[in-house]
Amino acid sequence: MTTLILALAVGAVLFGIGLYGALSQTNLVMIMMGVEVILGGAMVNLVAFWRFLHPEAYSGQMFVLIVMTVMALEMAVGFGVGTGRFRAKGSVEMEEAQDLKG
Amino acid sequence: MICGARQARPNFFRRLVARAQARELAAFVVPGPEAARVLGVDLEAVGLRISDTPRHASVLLLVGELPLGLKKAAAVAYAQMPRPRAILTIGAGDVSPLPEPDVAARPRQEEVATGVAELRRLFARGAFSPEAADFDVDAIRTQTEYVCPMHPEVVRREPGSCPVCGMDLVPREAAGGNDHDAMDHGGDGTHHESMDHGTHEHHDGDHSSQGHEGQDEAHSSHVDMDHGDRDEGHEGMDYGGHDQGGASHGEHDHMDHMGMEYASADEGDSQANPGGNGGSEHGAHGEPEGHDEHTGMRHGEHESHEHMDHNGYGGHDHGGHGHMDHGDMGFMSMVEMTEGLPRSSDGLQMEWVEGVPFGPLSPGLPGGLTLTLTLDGDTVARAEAKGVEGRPTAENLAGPVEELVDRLAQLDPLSPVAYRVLALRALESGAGVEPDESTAFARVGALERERAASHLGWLSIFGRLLGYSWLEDRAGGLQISLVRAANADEVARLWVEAGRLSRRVEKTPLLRRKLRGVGLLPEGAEPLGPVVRAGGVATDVRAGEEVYLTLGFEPVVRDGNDALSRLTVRLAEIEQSLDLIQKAGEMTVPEPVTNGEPLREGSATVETPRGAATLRLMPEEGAVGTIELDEPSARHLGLVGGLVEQRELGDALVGVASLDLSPWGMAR
Amino acid sequence: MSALLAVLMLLVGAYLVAVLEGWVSTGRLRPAGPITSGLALLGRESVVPRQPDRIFFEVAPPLLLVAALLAAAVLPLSPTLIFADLATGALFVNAALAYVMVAVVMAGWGPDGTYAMVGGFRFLGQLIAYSMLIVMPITAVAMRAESLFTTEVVESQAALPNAIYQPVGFVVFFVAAMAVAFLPPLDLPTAPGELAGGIMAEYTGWRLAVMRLARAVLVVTLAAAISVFYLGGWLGPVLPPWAWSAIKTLLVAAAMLLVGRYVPRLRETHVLEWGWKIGIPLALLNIFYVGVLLLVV
Amino acid sequence: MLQASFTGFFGLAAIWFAVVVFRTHSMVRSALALLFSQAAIGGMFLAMQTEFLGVLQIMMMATEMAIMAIFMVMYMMDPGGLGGMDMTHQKRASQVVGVLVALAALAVAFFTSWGPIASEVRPAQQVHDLGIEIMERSMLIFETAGVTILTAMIAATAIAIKRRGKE
Repeated sequence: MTTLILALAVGAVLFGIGLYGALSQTNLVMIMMGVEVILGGAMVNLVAFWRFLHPEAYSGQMFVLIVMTVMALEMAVGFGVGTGRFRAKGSVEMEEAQDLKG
Repeated sequence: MICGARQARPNFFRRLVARAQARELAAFVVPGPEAARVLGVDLEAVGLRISDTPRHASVLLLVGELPLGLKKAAAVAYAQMPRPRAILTIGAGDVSPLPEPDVAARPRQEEVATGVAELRRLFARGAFSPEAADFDVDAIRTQTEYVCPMHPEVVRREPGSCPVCGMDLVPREAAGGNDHDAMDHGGDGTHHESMDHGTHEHHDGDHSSQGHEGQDEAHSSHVDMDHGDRDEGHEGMDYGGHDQGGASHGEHDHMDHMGMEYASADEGDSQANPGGNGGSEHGAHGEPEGHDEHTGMRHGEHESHEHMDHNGYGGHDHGGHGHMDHGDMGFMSMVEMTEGLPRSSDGLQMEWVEGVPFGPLSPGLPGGLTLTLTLDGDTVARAEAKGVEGRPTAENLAGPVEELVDRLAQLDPLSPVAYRVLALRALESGAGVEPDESTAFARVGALERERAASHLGWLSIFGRLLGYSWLEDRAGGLQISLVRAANADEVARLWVEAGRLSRRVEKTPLLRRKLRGVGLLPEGAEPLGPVVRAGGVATDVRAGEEVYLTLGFEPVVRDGNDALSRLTVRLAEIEQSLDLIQKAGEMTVPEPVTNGEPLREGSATVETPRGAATLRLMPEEGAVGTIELDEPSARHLGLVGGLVEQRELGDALVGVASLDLSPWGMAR
Repeated sequence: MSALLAVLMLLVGAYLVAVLEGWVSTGRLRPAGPITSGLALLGRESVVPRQPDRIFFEVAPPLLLVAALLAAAVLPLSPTLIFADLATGALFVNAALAYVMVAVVMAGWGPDGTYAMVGGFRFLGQLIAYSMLIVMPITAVAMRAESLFTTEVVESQAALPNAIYQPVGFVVFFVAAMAVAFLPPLDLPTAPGELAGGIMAEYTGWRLAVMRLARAVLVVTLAAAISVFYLGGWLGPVLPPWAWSAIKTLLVAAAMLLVGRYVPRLRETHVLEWGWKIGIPLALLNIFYVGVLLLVV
Repeated sequence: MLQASFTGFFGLAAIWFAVVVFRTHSMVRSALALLFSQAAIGGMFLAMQTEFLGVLQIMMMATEMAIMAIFMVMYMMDPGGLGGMDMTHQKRASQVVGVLVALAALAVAFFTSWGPIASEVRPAQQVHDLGIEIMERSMLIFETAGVTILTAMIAATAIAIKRRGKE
């Protein structure tokens, strides 16, 4: 039980930190880092649930694999957009992305 | 005791280490290994390992008479070599500002061998010594100037804030700081000094942590502490090409230094007194070994001041921007900040580092050649090349006629014979005499021997640059045996080997792929010698000399105009030259044939290994008055820029090397 | 006990590789060379550049060493002579080797020197070009063994070593291994002629000693990996298993060291181009081919 | 107990590095801090006997974060963070949000009654089973993920490359 709670706690804290980062950073890449931390927290929870609640159901691990894929996806797309914007505007700062507002 | 002994009391372990070090001598050669080979000295044979960087060398090896520029560079390189270190000279005279050499040998193989053996003994005995002196000369210092990160035109001697935008000015090494860089490391004292004050004030807390180190040195202990503290902060302070300095500083949770690094630059003693650096080395990550290690380490830190000069430049760009501080100037738009900065061709700028010096002691280039590159990541954005500094110019060649030949011959140690012949011909054309058949043949032999040797030497350097160690060794060995060759028969033997070499090189896998298309010359470029012949143009002075024609000379021509074709041209010319030597039979340069006539105006052109060189002599009351000398390398110098820009670093270097510039043939 | 022996063997291997390297570079075979040069380095002062990223600068050499050691930990010298026989051994090798790259990048960034920085960036730039060529061939090997246990991978080659069973994978992996160990002609991060040592240029004294040791261990590890994945590791007649592993590993290491002497360094553009356009398709093809063999044969 | 302590250790490491990511001014450092944070998460997986995922995580993150570092160096003009310029906005708000969410999640973690705790799992068996799972029951999901990431990569490249005809 202790391990489960421990892991969940870690996951929760990571989630909080990541959220703070994603919200507070002005640089695209730093925001992506925030998201990565959030996903990391999520993965910890998933693994903890799988291991301590349903080790027989491998869809739990499957889920984690999918999350990893999502992380890679997020990187690929994020950097794609970032590079495009960097070419166009010479910066990936959110403060300078006001023109993206609707 | 050797001149660069490490400060420590010898004990059993140290004696053991010293003996090991004596067996593992790694030499950093100034101006470069090729200089030794030209003198017919084989360094590998006497058991010296040639090191690419002074950082990994234990012996500074000076070959031949060095001009001031190279001596300075050598001093910086020496300062960068970790102790214990020694100096060995081969045929070099006065080496100041360097300390007295431990062993001085004359340029003969056996003397060098004995010299190295002697050096090993000295090393084994005196590698560690309590009274080791410190090495500190002006050559390893530079001026700091303060520049506004956003307005490069604003440059001040004193720290302060920019009159235009009010931002703090950022320190950087003054231009010309690169003049005395060994390889990439420039001397830098002031840069460090300028930091001391602020960090000093902010490190009082650390005194206790380093005090006990201080106790070990009786009087200087207090100084030690201060300097230690300074350096601790100083690490965080400076403006590196990519400034993690500031970051590590930030990690040390004294962010409040941000404003302090522009403190007064008047504390020269911190440069002179290495003590504190040891202190800081200790404070930084407590070496367990106590005092001895400490004294060793302090020199370590001390030398680290002469290090990474160019980052002052890169820093001026990056660090500069990094420096502006969000707090007091509202949001700083990165777009605005990056405006006016040079952009790379693809619009995606990687780390932009200005003024990275390759040379004068860069391993892949002929010693003395300085290539100053502006790097965008690993792409070359801008480049300028520079020859040896302090080399005699045409003016100080004027003088009595008798010495002219020798003076000219000393001009370029890489091709003395060609210059000697050049002088002889000029004099003769002035005197209106023609050398007889045998003399002419002898000169041809000598010239061609030098050409072949020079090409082989180039091949060896080129192999080093390409990371093709077999070629490096083989070509170097051939060059040495050719320089030593006494008569035409030995040359005949070498001719066979040279043939094998070139066949082997032509067949080397990947070599063609690597060289093809590299170093293409722009339209309208007018190179000389092998470079132009590699462009499919049969331009060769020799083709117009009947001596050569009687020997059945045909200029070697290849198409492609790139590094590959230059390589093949030179390979072919090596064989051709060796063949010509055998036909000529003689290989000596006789004294000038004069008919006692007073010197009249004369001029001559000789095909040196690097292309046609022209000399014009104007007499002035019996002596040589004015001299006009037109050298190939000086012409080729202008081609460098076009070769390297927007090239990947490695390709750029290959392109430059393929020109076979002689750093001695272009200093003006 | 066996774990201890495995470590011991690894260190001996590293020593022999160091001897080999000296022999290749200087042409003189000096069995005691590594000892003296090691002592000499320890006795020299270790200079710290003027404004390093101190953490990176200090961490990089040990990290390189640790990464190499971790990769070696799952490679068996004999059925019993293995430090840790993981259920994910083959994958673990990849994971450990990935940190070689991290260490090199740190070493390039840490000393705050342009030469080192360019070296680090070069290695990072080639990342996909070679790391994919490490992963994919190992995948094919694991497919044949139907297991990620390195021991089972070896046993799966009892009939026929993978070098013959899937030669394409073998070649690709060999080249990629040389790129990971930045051995000539793929020594772009160090590039002695161009960058005067690149990532190693700023390290001196004992730090340099650690760096060189790490490099030697890395070479041994990769050689061992090749012999385990493709040359049937300990399998062989007459001699005891560990001897076979040792012989194969050393031969592979010698080959890796010798190639570079007779070939010029590759251009960075070529490394990238060939890695992407030739290497990766080949590796995929190899996987497909092995799959077909497994299903049909 | 051993398991709990290991999990806790790696958990703390993960958290600490995650904090460093947003504390340091050096971009390269934050990228590598994130790498080590993720690697520590992989360590937690290992501690929780999820061997395959752990190793996979450790491996993938090394590559991912290194790439992130190189992009940082490219985008930022002060990758070393010398200037220590503050690159955050709405700091207060985000801190509050972060803390609140974390607390909420913690509350859930502590006050939910998670049913019975499962016993040991065998890694060796696990890798095999996971493979079966991927290739049988979840095959569709897995393939979908694969195709998706491929599409995304192509799309990203398409966005990133230089426009034809422009300058």
